[in-house]
Amino acid sequence: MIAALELTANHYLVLAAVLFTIGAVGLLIRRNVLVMFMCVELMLNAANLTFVTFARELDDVGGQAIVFFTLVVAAAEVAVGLAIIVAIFRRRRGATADDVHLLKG
Amino acid sequence: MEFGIFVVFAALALAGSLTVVLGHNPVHCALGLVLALVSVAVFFLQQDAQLLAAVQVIVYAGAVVVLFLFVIMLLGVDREETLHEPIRYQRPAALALGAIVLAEVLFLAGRTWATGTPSARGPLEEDAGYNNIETVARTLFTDFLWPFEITAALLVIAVVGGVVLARRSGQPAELVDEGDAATGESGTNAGSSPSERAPAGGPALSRMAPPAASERDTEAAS
Amino acid sequence: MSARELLDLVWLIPALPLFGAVVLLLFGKRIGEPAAGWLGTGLMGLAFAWSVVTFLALRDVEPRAHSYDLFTWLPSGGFEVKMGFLADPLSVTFILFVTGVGALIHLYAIGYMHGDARFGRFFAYMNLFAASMLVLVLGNNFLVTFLGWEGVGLCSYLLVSFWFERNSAAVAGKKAFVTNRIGDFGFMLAMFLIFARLGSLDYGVMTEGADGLANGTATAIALLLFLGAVGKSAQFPLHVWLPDAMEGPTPVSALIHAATMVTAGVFLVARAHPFFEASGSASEVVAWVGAGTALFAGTIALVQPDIKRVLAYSTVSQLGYMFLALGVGAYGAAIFLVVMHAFFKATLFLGAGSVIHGNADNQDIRTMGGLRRYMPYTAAAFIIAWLAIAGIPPFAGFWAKDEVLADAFFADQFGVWAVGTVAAALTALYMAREVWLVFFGNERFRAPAGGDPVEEHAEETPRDSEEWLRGPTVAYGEPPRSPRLTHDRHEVPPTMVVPVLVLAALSVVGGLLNLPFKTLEHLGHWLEPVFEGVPEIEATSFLSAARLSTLSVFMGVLGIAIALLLYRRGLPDPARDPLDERLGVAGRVFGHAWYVDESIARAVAGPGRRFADWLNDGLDHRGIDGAVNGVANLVRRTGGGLRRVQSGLVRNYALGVVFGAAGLLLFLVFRAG
Amino acid sequence: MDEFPLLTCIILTPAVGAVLVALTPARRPELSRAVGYAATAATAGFAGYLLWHFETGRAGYQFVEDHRWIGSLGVRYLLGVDGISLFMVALTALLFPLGLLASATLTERVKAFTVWMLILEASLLGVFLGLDLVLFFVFFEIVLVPMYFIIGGWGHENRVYAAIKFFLFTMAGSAFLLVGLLTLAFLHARAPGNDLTFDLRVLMEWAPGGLSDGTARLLFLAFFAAFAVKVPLFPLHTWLPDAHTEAPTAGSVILAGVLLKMGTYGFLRFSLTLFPEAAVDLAPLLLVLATIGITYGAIVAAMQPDLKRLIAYSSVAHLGFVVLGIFALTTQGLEGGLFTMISHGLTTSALFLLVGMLYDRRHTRQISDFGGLWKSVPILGGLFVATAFASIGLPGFSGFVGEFLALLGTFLVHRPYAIVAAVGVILAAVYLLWAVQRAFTGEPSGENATLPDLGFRELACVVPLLGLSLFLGIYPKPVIDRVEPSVKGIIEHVEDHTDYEEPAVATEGEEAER
Repeated sequence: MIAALELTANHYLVLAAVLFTIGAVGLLIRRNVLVMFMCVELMLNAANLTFVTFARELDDVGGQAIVFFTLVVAAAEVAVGLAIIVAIFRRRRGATADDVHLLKG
Repeated sequence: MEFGIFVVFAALALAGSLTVVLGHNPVHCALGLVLALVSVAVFFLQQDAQLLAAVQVIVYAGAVVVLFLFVIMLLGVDREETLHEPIRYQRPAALALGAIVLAEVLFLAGRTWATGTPSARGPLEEDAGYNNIETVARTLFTDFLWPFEITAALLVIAVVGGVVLARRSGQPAELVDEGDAATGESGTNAGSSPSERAPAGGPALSRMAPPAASERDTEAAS
Repeated sequence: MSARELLDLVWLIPALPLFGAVVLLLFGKRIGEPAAGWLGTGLMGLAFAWSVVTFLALRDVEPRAHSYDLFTWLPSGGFEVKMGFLADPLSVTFILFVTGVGALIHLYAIGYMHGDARFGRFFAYMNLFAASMLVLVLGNNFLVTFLGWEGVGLCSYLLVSFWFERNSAAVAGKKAFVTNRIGDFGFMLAMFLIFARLGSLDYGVMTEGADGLANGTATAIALLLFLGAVGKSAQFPLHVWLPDAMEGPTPVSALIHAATMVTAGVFLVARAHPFFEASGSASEVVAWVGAGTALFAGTIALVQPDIKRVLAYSTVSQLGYMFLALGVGAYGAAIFLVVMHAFFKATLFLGAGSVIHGNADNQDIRTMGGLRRYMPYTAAAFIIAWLAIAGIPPFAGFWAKDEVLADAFFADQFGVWAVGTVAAALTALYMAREVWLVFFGNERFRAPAGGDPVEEHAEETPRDSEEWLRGPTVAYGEPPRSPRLTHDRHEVPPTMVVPVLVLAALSVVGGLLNLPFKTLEHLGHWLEPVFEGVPEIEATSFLSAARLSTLSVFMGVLGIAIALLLYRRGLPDPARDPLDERLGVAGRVFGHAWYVDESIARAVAGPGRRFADWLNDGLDHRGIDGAVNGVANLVRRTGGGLRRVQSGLVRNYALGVVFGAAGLLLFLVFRAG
Repeated sequence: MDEFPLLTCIILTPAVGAVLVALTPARRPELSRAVGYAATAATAGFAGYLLWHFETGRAGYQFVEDHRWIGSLGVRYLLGVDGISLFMVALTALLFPLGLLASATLTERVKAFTVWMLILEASLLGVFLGLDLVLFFVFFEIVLVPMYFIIGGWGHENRVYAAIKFFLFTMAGSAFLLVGLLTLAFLHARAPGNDLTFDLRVLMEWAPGGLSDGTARLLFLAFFAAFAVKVPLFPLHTWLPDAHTEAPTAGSVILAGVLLKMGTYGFLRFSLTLFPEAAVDLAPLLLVLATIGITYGAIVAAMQPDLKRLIAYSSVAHLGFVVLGIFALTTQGLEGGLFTMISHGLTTSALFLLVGMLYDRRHTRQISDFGGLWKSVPILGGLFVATAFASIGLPGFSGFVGEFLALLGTFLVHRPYAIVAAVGVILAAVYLLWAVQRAFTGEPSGENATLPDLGFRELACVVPLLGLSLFLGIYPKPVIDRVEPSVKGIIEHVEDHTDYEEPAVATEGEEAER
């Protein structure tokens, strides 16, 4: 009966959506900058999953190529993000996202 | 069988992501992230995206998460954190919005509003001797050549950025304690820096605009 | 030079004084004291001479009207106005007496204005006035008349406030101009209506087209013109400016506020008689306003202490008579009264001027008396003019006023005739009062009994001394002002006495112009062609005419008798005027000119000013400006509010982003849904 | 037309002058002043030449210059002059030399002042000569900049507020104008067979037929917004008193003499020709605003403590007559309006010059501080009283001719408005003579007694203006003859495109019941 259930693209899409939402909520809830970063990664992954699912669904290799590019972007982002975090931490002990609000209007 | 794998790894992915979001200790979060990434890689495999699965595991799970752990250890923030939330409306709003977005996406997913027309990139499934890596590579270096080169430049920039930021600046950057020494944990906002007066327009115009009242930051509690 | 060519040069008449005005205005100071005066008088004399030539030329020209256009003034689409002059019996009559009396008054003014700092400028304004009056009278269309009309208004402003150091004179000048301006408002609207209906402002077009007009339009035009006339000729309710205009030098009062300018209103109504004939009801209004003003002004003049104020109200009253005549259709009689009035009123004013001049600038008749012994010639002229105005035969006033009342009676306007007759009695009464208080009775200007003698003083009060600045005019209710004692009163120099005597002589012989007998009505025949459309008013019989004459003479004698009874020995106590006491409350009402002027002043000062203040401060400053600044503040405040959105907290921004995403998806949901 | 680009010369001379003055060393103000005089004099010379060679009888545009400017947008460098703009150019060319002459007493930053004045002159001439909507709009906006700096730089105490207010008011108005003219042009371009152009002549022919009533009315209101602020019409006038009071003498002279006419010129040149139907329908609105302006302006003027503010409000009243005349849509009305524009330029500029001279002597503008000036400074007093009477509209001066024709024109078509507006004639006398009485009559006391009278330079500024006003009051024929063909052109244009008929003037005798 488990096998009886047909594995369709929707399953993947639903899962990707859930993952994306968890990432988004995590980003909003957590105050630790690093964890927020991880949540962003999670959201990116959800997007990649969707791309791949549609790549197979629509029989178009372009989807996978795009995933490739998001990977690159994610990597670059993490590199620069963590560098910034290190710079901030060097200035102030244990800063959370709320402490960093010098750019106030 | 196919479906069994999907269910198992879906559960693992969800568990991983939840630990990322709810983990007290950042290290646990990092590990949760690894779990999630790997399960996604499995899904890639299930959907004939072997190259991506490999890249995912190597780049993402391997490099990115390791970098995270490295930074966590470097900064010594691997302590337990209380999930206290200073901004009153932040958490409920986040949950509500998350639910709404999820509901909307699922509702929309039900509608086949996507155009649905096969793009002209070229078929994924060719004949029997189909090789995913070869197909992806061919599209990458033909249709997507130009973006490919740009991402190369992007990576270079990222590296340079990382180096510049992390470099110790000329004079020793003393630890500047803005306002009171209360650590982030105490939750009260760091002493708000006095917002400087609205910059007076040129002297000739100064008496024109009625003097911009230097507004105290209304939120600052202390 | 044929008569027609002579008449083409009619524009010379206003040009001469205009030239004088320009020369004196620019070089007045340099020309110096007497010379400027003689230049002004000379030019007026020349103008008079040329008027006589025009008169003679016009006599042997058939038909008796000659229009000459100098140039096109306002060529605007269908509206075409030329700067043209018309010499016809009406305008020639007016230019004759305007230039004649004007020249005499200029001569008089040389003596009167002796020693004034702005001597030259005075004659410049006088000449400019004469030029404007001549343009007014000679214009061949309403707009040229209006040019002259406003010109005399301007000169009246300049001359009344000539001694502008004195604030009361400045206010009086402004008041005169503004009140005239209200009249001009009516005149302008009349011109618009005339153009809208007749297509042109020319008098020629008017005479033919007037009867074609609908009665309503003709009445509207007539009444609007009459509004202009009321403003200029100081009829009720726009008479308030004339008594105050006495602030000006006496020659000004004589020329402008007695002889010429105030008769401009009469001229206008006479000139526009076709409209009045076409409307009928408008003439009723004119007659009743005239009669009413005559009575109204007569009552006020009874109790005025100031020698010039009495004459001012007397002028308003006499003008009322002229409008009465115009109202009943007796245009000839009205013009005859205008000319006669010019003679005897100018004499009275110049006489009063001599009295003031020789009496150390004191104008309070309650502190004069017995001056005939010191100023015999002035007294003689004054008495002659008094008898004329009182309507005692054979003086000019009798013939003119009698004819007006007779025409009113025979035109079956009995109500108006009755009011006129009563007013005649009042005229005789207040004029007799003035003459008796000034020239006869006890000499009240001597040192008051028992008081210390007032010390010796210079001939006249110095021009800018504090006492002079207070102004000589004595209002009703003021305590009597005793003049500074000088050596005995003296007669005024010949240049002042001669014009007064000449005018007095004219007041005597003037009547010959238009005796009420068929063959002797020279002025009536002379004006015939101008008013040919007007029905002739015939006396029912010689006997009834004689009975009316005796009645009007009786009224005159009655007035004089009452005055004699009250003032035979002058005033025992200057502060108590027997007539005023007998009149009691009525005396006070008359004294304050029925409170007309005061109530207008209070209305303008009170609610008028508050409304203007509200408009300026309330609506303009706070209202509109407030709104403008309000918008500025609104923008600043909203800016301030929005600024707080940038809270600096990264997670707020994240929330915003997700919120945006949710909204976007929501939109897609609806669109897809 | 003949090949000599006269109009471009007229516009360029002051501009070149401005550049030259900019080059003069700041240390030597008299040099920059001299160059300033030379430039304005040259412009006046060209304007005189234009006046001389302007063919009186012709209705169309003369001395037209037509070159491509921005090809892609169909914007052309199109200049032309006709009866309406001729005397505005002449007035501008006359007032600027006098304005500079009057500001000879100015000491600080003479060079900058002269530069701004010359730029102002160039842009003003551009406004009156430009026939391409975009060109007109460009000049219309450029005028704001120099005027802003003149008021803001050399004004009196509260100058910055006044300058900002002036700038924002006009800018807000012209924003609508820009939208309006762009919509018009694009609607025209969209119509089949038309290409994108801003040429007034082309749009003038197309617009009345091509636009639906609703759009025409909206566009009319858009144009109205910009011009109404400039006129200024009743509710939008509060910038004028501030701008006038705070501007330096020369600034006030130009502001009153020419800038206010840009609004009414705009109505005549654009609103009536492009949207005749809307103009006829909305005429009552304009007439009501004009009448309010006349009476309201006069009453409020009486209440002003400051002499310059009083004259500013009197300008609101006078311009009310202009708008009244224009929207009466009769020959007399338009000619009266145009004539009042010219005469107001002369008389009010003279008044401002005199008040400026008073300010140079007494350093105050409050009427209460003056007294007995007619005795202490007879020439200045005499001239002020004469100019006051010219401004009141005494026949014999040009003011009367303008106001009389405007009122007459309005009376023929809209009688009640003319009657109420005619009351303005009385109110004008009230507030001006009251001011004269408070300031000039009475005994001069304290500082008022010992004031120097007018020098030759000052006389040279005022006497020509007053003389011209007197001449035009007596003999206005030359001006009216040159204006009439263009005015008739506009009225025929309005009559062709609407069912409005100018009431035929009653021929003699017969009752012309309309």
